[in-house]
Amino acid sequence: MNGNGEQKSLVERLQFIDRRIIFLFIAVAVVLPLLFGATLKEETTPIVQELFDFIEHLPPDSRVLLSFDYGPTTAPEIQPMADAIVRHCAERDTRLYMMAIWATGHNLTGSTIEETLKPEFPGYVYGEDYINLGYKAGNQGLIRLLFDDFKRMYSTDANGTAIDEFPMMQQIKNLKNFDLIVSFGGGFPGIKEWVLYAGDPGNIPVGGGCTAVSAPLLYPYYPNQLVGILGGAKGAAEYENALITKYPAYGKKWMGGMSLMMSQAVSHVVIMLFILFGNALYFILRAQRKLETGGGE
Amino acid sequence: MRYKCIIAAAVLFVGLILPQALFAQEDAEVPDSLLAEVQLEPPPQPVVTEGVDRPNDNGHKLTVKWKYPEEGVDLIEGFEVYRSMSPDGEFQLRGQSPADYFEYFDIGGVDKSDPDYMANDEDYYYKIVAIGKNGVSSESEIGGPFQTSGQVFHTGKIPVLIGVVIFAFFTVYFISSAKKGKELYVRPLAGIEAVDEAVGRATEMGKPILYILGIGTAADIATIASFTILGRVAKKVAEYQTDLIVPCYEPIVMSIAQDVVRSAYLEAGRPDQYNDDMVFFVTNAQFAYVAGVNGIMVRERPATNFYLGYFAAESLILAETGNSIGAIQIAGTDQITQIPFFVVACDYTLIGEELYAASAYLGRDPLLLGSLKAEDWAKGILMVVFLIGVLTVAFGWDGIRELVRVNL
Amino acid sequence: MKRTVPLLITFIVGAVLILAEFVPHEPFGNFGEDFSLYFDIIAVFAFLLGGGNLIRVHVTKVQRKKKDWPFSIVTLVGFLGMLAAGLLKIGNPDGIQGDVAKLGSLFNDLYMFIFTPLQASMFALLAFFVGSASYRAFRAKNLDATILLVAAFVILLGRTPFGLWLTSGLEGSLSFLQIPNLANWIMGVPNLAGQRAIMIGIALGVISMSLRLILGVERTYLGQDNE
Amino acid sequence: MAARNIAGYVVLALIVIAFAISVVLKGLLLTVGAFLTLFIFSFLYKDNPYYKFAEHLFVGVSAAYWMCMGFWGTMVPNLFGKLYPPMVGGVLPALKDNPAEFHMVIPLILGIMLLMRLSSKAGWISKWALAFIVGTTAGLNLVRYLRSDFIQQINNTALSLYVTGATGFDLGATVSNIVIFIGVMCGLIYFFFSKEHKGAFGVGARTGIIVLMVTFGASFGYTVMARISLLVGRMQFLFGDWLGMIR
Repeated sequence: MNGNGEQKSLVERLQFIDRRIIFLFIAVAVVLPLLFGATLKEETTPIVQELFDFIEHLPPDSRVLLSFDYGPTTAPEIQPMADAIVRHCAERDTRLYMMAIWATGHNLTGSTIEETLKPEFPGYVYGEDYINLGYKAGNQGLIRLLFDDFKRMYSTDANGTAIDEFPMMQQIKNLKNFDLIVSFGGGFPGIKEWVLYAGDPGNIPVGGGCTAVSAPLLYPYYPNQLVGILGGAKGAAEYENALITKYPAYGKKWMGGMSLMMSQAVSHVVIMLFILFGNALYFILRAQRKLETGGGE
Repeated sequence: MRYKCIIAAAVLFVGLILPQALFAQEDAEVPDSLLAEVQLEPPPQPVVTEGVDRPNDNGHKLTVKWKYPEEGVDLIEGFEVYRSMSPDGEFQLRGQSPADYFEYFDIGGVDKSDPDYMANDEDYYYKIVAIGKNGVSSESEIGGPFQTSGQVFHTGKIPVLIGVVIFAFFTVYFISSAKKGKELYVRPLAGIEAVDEAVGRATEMGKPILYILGIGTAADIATIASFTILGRVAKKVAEYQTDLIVPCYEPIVMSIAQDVVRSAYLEAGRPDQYNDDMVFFVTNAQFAYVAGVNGIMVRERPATNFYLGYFAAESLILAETGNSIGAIQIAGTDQITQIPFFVVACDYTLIGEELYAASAYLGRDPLLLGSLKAEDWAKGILMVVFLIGVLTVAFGWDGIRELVRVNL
Repeated sequence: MKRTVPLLITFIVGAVLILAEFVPHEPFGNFGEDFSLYFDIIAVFAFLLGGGNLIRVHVTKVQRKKKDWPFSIVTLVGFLGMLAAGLLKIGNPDGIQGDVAKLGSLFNDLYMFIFTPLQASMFALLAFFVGSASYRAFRAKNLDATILLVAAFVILLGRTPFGLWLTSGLEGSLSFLQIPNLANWIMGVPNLAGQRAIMIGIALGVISMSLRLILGVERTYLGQDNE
Repeated sequence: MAARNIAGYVVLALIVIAFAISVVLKGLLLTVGAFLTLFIFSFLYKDNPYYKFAEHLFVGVSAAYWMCMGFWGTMVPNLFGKLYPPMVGGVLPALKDNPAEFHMVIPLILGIMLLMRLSSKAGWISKWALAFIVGTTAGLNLVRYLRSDFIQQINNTALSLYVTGATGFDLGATVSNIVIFIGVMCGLIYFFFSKEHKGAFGVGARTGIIVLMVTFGASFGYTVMARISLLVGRMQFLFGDWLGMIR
């Protein structure tokens, strides 16, 4: 094959283009929008808008349980959702109860508080307006236990302070005391388990944000069992769009989902152009071969 | 800097002053509620009606139900449920129920050591307390005795049992008819027929063969199916005297794979050629395993890569790296999400069920082929049921769904 | 005997578990969970085999000065260091009683500083490989390949704003042909049908394979022992 | 060869210097993460010593990680803690007073049997443990798959092929349901092993392949987005957290 390299036409050689060139294009397509801070607006679809509207209509001091059920590998997709929903809840003055049924979720809860909630909402007071309950093991079994008795599992917050010392915990007996549960993360355990073991039996509204890959598995639960779902970067960007529409001040802010969408769009286009390019070469080559063989067949 | 000071001051203010203000309010409220208790009427009494054992379980759970007058619902916050083992014993709080919900599912502990333990076939008594919004509550009469028990047969799983019986019957029937020497046709599978060719190619090129069992454990049937194929491949490899590399993700899988490969070399009459270095453990972390296998691929440059078993996101990393070194690649997995990546990046892909059939194909063992026939019959029956289902639904009868409903 | 006893064990264990599925009464109802727990524990015993194998492979490489042997030292240092940090709970704020992965322990630090970035980076390689795989494989060489290509292309297009932009002219009764709608339809209908067919096939394969194992027809996993 | 060696040392020196500068400016944590990320990405160009380093480190650390998690998470609480609770009192005081569960001696025996394979004489006994594992796998999976992926699908596929909505006949939903039904049927026909794909049966199998191809293409295209997101995450780490070039 390599021996008759000189006889190959340019088209033939391009067909087997060095894949490192493709790698380079993809890297550039991802990085450039990030460096320039380019963002892409996404029209909000109903499945996202309904969760937004639900939170928008929560009265102040409503109790929202946020469960951080994801890890560092999926954080690029899911963190923007967590940020957007935390912002929205804080705008509505709801109380935020943050927990995790994934061990890896604990660190991400902390960084959401440190990087989004605290700097942007300095008025939010720990223990009164928001609390970090930390991670507990037990997967869906934990949800089942929380459903009956919240404080049996969470006798302290993440820092080890007794739970009853926090004013915002005093009205919490079990999961039914929450006005909304939002789970971030579509793996196991995740949104599905929250629906099956908390939302359904207790008639508690559940919403969720998950990776693009797991979203199709959750769509069947909408709208009966899930208020709304944010699927992948697109879902995050749609929620951010809804947020900006309602609270225009966020228009000036850097939004994770929208920035992700720009990189997404550019790299999708790059991949599609390569596919088109490859097929064009293929057809040119086929036409050439037909000419060479006389095209008589 | 000044800005930060202002924020700090604000936080201090909110953190120190606000809670005091709140507590002060609460203090002020106490006398109010005390006053109320003296003057206000208690809400109506609930009446315990029944305690039902949940069917199809191992016991230790009971649903207690009660009646409550409609006009009382608005007056109360909710109910509290208490339980005791004797009518005049000490009653323990079991949980709460909302004001408009007149039953409580009491989940007891299964272990005797559990403080929550609820024994089967013993008497339990319940008391329901309606908590009034005004802080006054009223107790029901004691209800009971109620018992909970474990069942011997799970009636909700009858369709599954029927399925098991039918399938087992087909399998045994076709295996025994295969034993009697009945010829069975099986259609060719490209991925299987390529195995010999792929091993031969590696021999010609003087390069090794890489066999990946995936990132499953011995708890995945896909991994076990892969062992059978590994046995066949290893036997061919031993006959052709080619090198075989089997990096493993899990120690138990490694142990079984060592046995399988050793036996294959024995069968091929070359036990001396086998050594335990062919089958080794890499690591039990998905992407570390991929990093290691990628390294092996680019350094050992195998002529043929097999990816058979359970695969997750790493499928495409492996298949693309394998492609870049020009190896022939044969893949197969039962992970629906990963099949597309193998189809795109490998030369041959065994799709789902074909992976399981492959072991029968390679063995050409009539017994195994008999079980393929049984699978086909099951498929045929399922298709007929689908057809009946669609037709009956079209005529407005939904019964077929009811017939196959599994109630867990 | 050496051959029959394992086959008998597989048969009894498999049959009892199938039976237990239909008998909620104790102790059968818990067999599934119990046996899974046993499995987990045996797997931890097996880690001794795995760890021993890993050490043996790399020590041999170093001893015999095989190709790339210095890197085997890296593996050994990483392995033994992490093992010591975890088993002895070095630097754990709660001492030996603390959770092994407690924040602030050396074990957790190594996990966060080394394991996590390496894992995320390996995972991210996929973004490059989806690109190279689609360039190479999505060629309209024959009918099957063309269908594969078109389905993938429509979905890709549907995930960018260009999909809507290209086909926004199709309105009213033709709006189902707009790329985003078409993409959703492909995901929800033919894709679903294909997945379901594969899923049913896999279920049959698993059932049949399980039966063959329980009945002792499939026995490669035991190897032979007339050695 | 010598020139290549020199070039190699120059690269190494540059990396060491860059590493040192980065540690001073950004701290050890970020620096280690960033360099390991770059080492892994360097594999895309070609295999090289830096990738080898990262790979070998990753293998060693991760293998020990899972062993420690298995020891502290499974072995101690679930085996020792259940077999003889006072033994783990020192590390898990909460379990100390639990009653012993004697059936846990089964996995202990099986585990020891498995380790017997290290002995050349009694190695055969390890197969008893493996047989137990395979039996468990077979027994658990058989019923589970039969229930959820086989019988349950009858329910999901018994769709109405003539759908009427609020406004009368719903063409879109009807077509969709017909496509699902035919797609599933033809897909199943493709998976028949003991019948030749000829005649009408062959047409069904061919249609099945087409449905499968749509499935594969669509799933592939759909996943691209998630994969790009992962890369964006890494790039945000490199260019944002580490180099400070974003925002």
